[in-house]
Amino acid sequence: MIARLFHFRGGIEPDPHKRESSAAPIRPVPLPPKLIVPLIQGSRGGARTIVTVGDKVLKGQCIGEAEGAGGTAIHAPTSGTVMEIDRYPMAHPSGLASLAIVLEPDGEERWITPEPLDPARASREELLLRIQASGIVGMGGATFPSHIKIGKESRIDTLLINGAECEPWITCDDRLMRERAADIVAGAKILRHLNGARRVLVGIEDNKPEAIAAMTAAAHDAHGKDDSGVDVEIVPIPTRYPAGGEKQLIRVLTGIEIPAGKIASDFGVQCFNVGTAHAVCRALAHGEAMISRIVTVTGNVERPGNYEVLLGTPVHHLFALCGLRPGTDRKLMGGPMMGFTLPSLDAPITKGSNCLIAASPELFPPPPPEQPCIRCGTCARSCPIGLQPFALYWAGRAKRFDDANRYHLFDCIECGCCAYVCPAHIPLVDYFRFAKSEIRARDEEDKAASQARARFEARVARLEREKAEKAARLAAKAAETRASLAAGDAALIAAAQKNQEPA
Amino acid sequence: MSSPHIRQPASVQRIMLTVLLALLPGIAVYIWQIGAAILVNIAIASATALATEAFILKLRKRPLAITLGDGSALVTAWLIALALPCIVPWWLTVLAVLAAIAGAKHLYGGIGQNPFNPAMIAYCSMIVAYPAIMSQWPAPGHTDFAAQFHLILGGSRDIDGITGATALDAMRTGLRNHANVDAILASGTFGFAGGRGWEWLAVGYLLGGGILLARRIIDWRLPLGFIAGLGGTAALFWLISPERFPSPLFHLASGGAMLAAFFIVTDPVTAASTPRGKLIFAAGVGILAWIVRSFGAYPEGIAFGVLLMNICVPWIDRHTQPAIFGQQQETRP
Amino acid sequence: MSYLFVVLSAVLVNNVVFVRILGLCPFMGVSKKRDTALGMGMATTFVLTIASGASYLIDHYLLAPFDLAYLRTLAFIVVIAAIVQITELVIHKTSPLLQQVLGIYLPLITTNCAVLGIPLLSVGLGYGLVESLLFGFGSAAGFTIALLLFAGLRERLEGADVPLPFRGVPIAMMTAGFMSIAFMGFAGLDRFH
Amino acid sequence: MLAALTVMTGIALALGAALGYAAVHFKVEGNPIAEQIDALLPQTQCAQCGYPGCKPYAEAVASGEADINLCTPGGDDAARKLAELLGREFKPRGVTVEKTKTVALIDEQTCIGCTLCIQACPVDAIVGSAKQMHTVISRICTGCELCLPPCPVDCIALVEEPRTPQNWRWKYPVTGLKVVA
Repeated sequence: MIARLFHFRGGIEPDPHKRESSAAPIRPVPLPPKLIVPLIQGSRGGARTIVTVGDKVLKGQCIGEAEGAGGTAIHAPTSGTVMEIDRYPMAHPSGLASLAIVLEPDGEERWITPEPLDPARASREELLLRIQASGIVGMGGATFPSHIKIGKESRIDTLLINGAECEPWITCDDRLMRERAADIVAGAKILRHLNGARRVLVGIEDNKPEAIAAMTAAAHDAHGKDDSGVDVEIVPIPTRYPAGGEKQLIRVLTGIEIPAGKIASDFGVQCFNVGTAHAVCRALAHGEAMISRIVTVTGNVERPGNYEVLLGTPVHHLFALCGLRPGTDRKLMGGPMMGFTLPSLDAPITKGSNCLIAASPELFPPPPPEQPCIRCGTCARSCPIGLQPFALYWAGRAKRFDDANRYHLFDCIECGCCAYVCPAHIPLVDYFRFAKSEIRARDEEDKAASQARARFEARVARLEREKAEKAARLAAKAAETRASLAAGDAALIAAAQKNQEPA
Repeated sequence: MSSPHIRQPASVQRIMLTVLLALLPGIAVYIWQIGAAILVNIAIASATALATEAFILKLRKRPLAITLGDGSALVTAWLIALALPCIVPWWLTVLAVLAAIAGAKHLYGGIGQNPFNPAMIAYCSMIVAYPAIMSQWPAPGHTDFAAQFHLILGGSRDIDGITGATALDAMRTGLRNHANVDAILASGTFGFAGGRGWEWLAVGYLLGGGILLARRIIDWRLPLGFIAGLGGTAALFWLISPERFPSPLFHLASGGAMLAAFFIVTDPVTAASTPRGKLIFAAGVGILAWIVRSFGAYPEGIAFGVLLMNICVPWIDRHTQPAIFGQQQETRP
Repeated sequence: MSYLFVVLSAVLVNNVVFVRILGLCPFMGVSKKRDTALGMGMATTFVLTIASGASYLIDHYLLAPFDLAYLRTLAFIVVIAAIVQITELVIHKTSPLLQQVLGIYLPLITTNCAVLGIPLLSVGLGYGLVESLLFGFGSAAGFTIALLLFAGLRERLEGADVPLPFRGVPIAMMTAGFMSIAFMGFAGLDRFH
Repeated sequence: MLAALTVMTGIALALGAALGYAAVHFKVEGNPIAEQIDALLPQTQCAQCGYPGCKPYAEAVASGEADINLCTPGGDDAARKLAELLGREFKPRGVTVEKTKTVALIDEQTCIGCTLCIQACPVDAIVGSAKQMHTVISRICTGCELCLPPCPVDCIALVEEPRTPQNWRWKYPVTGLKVVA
């Protein structure tokens, strides 16, 4: 048993709004007319396409190989024909386009022959390769490639499975745990097998009693089924946003605080989302690559709920399915705390998309006008990192980026707690995002400048060297000529003297 | 629009309204013990503050409703009225509020951006400019409204008996003349702790401060730091030489100590903002207030203490940044 | 004790900037950033301490014996200007570190009227050599403290929505004025014994 | 009068001698300030300042030979930074830097492989050899435009760097305060 739970600083308790979507079971989605599968779906690199336009592909067939060690493979979500490979708008706050493979489903859903891999028999390398080849990334939203995390060669003491789901409105992990607890537990066991942790803890916020019950039962069923002797332990944790943030969950369950820029593995902890554990189980035990995920569709819609969505399904297809109610003024991807407004409804669902919310002014009132900051410190009390958001705000506002760095801007996880509580209604997170991208751009510029400086100096040095060499060559040649001339002169003089003698 | 898409119902207006409400017990005691003239002063100060703020906002073409409605100008106005003697002529109150709202607040861009506490700028500029008027308070027990109102209208100030020195002033003058603390305290202007009537005023402010603390409008570190700074320094010297230095209780119950502890050093805009910084800031105000009270040329030192510490705030904040997530514990084996 | 009072009085009660209103040019000019303020403060402290001592020696051993008090200002200007120049050259050569810290501020100090004002005041107050040195040092320390605190405030003001006509130097002057009012709180402290 | 003259002359002579001595004995070589100036320049090596690169310009500024506002890519921003560093009066350049970065792009159909642009490039960002098609390594290109004039067939153009989700930036939040009611 886990001895005690720890607290993290700050945090907020917003209205959960989970009921709307958590009541109905996970439903399938009819095939959309076309699927747009982006090439980049992991945070450490994308895929290189291995199909060409016109190719027929089977469901689950690899259509993009992982590019480099950190790349993430992509697979055909259904059987059909590759229509085009072109730039499409992405589910990203910028709405910018990037490369995607467009697939026209043939409606037959013909699977590629699955090749399950028994974790007990396969070697570690084989398992890691399979996880990468199956395109598995963190499904909590960060899309960090799982094979890199689990492949870390550090001694792992604790494996955490994140079922906290702290953001309001989102219930996809909740439903997944209720309905597919056995697969999650099996996935957790595979992950434990890979990192050799001594204990496995599943943190679930205590506002999800059904999920806790289902997971406890599944963990109980799995008891003694393998020879590891490590059981999966289900730990209810207090409901407090952002308890589901990786670092916050690690803090709550183990008491360890992972500083910014450090990774949990170095502290003997690894944390995976329940969706990721589920995907690992499907990939190894069933040989199914990651081609779908559970997405919560909620907010101002007729039929809110959770859907099993093929990756690449355009967002408008899902909203059409759920029935948008009138009065919807924008659509959010992700939760209300950290999600973003979708610039285009043509954007596809990707591996990290967990929730779609139709927002109306009634459900999500527009923010009241921004007032000046009075440094009341409410934001500092709510910050789970213990930052001073108002200090960062003043620094960002004054464009004093050195100060922003000093006040640990890059430790900010953009959880939104500060903006949520701010009595002056300042969009604090917007200022932080602005400052962060500005600092990043500046660093890039500095790097480019020093590179240019080095290249310029190298060039000047080279040109000078060449000039010097040329001069040396010329000098040598001149000396030679002079020498030969001198020799010639001597001969001439000698000849002249000879000629003089008879006279 | 970007995240977060939900917000807690909270507003600056609500904070300011709570502060005004918390001042009411103090004002009630003021009326009872010192004089109802304070109401006239509050009215003058409030009207001037709102008019000045409206005029400046109009001049800068800024939306009137949000800023004027946030109540911050009223808080400043009330604090000025409570800090000045209630029998100052009306024009002095107007000048003080102008200095605060136009000078200390809006020159820096309005609420939230001023480095100096506006009410204290008002108080200090007035005490520097009009030291004589600023040290005349109603004599203890003389709460006659008509007489006080006459003075506010600008009546002759030479009438003996109506005006008098405060307890702090009396103590200072006494000590300068090498009198003993106990002998000074026996002279009549004093009550059981501070100036007669003033101790009750302190209790009134304390009550209001309790409300603010309970509603989490103010951080407990600020009043605590101030009380510790002022009381602690006073206690130290009082223990060394009780004849030459009055007791910490006297210091805390006299003058504006309690008003400052809960309503002035707690101004979030101009106080230090880190947890440790708040303690240092408030304690600094207390210590400086004691120094100025004991050795300086002015009878009340809190206002100068506040301004001096305001100057130090950027420096304090910079050097008292709290440890953030992951900084407290080092790597685990 | 009286030495301590000389220093304290120079630092706080008669702060060179806020009470004597001397040295405003560098006070406004070099207070935009904290680190430059620190550099300027240190350079001023260095020069002012030396200048006070040197001025005392010149006054006491050259001007006074020949009854040339009316040449004081002239002589002090010459001496201080030369001291600054020599100091700069010496530092440049001998201490790269100090040069890094003080380097670009040293030439600016020649135009700091506090450097002339403090030795003149010190002679007027009838200070001896040690007192002159302490008075120079204390005044410069007061200058440094004022500069540092002011730089902090100005950095904070950068984010403020100051009305357009008041941006930059005007609001800085206002701020200096308010700081001056705050420092008036120390009035009377130096007369208390 | 005589005493005054003697004393002042004495002081002046003594100090003059001291200064002269110091000037001779404490002379230092090298100019670390040029390095600091160079660090503030954008390193496009575009030579628009009239010097053959950023470093030479930095040296010229340090020696007082060049003005501080000659850098076109750096614009007013760079001039202001230089003014701050050197304690000089800021002189507007009259150019505000447009923030979108541009890079050279060779139209590979038109390129005749003359290598003139390769010789012009200050950062060796163009590859190719005689009679072969050339190309720009856009990662290294500084957008200095020095390759444009030598090209005999005008096949080089400056294009904006494409915006991708990777290099996209968040905008400065628009505050509600500035809105006039």
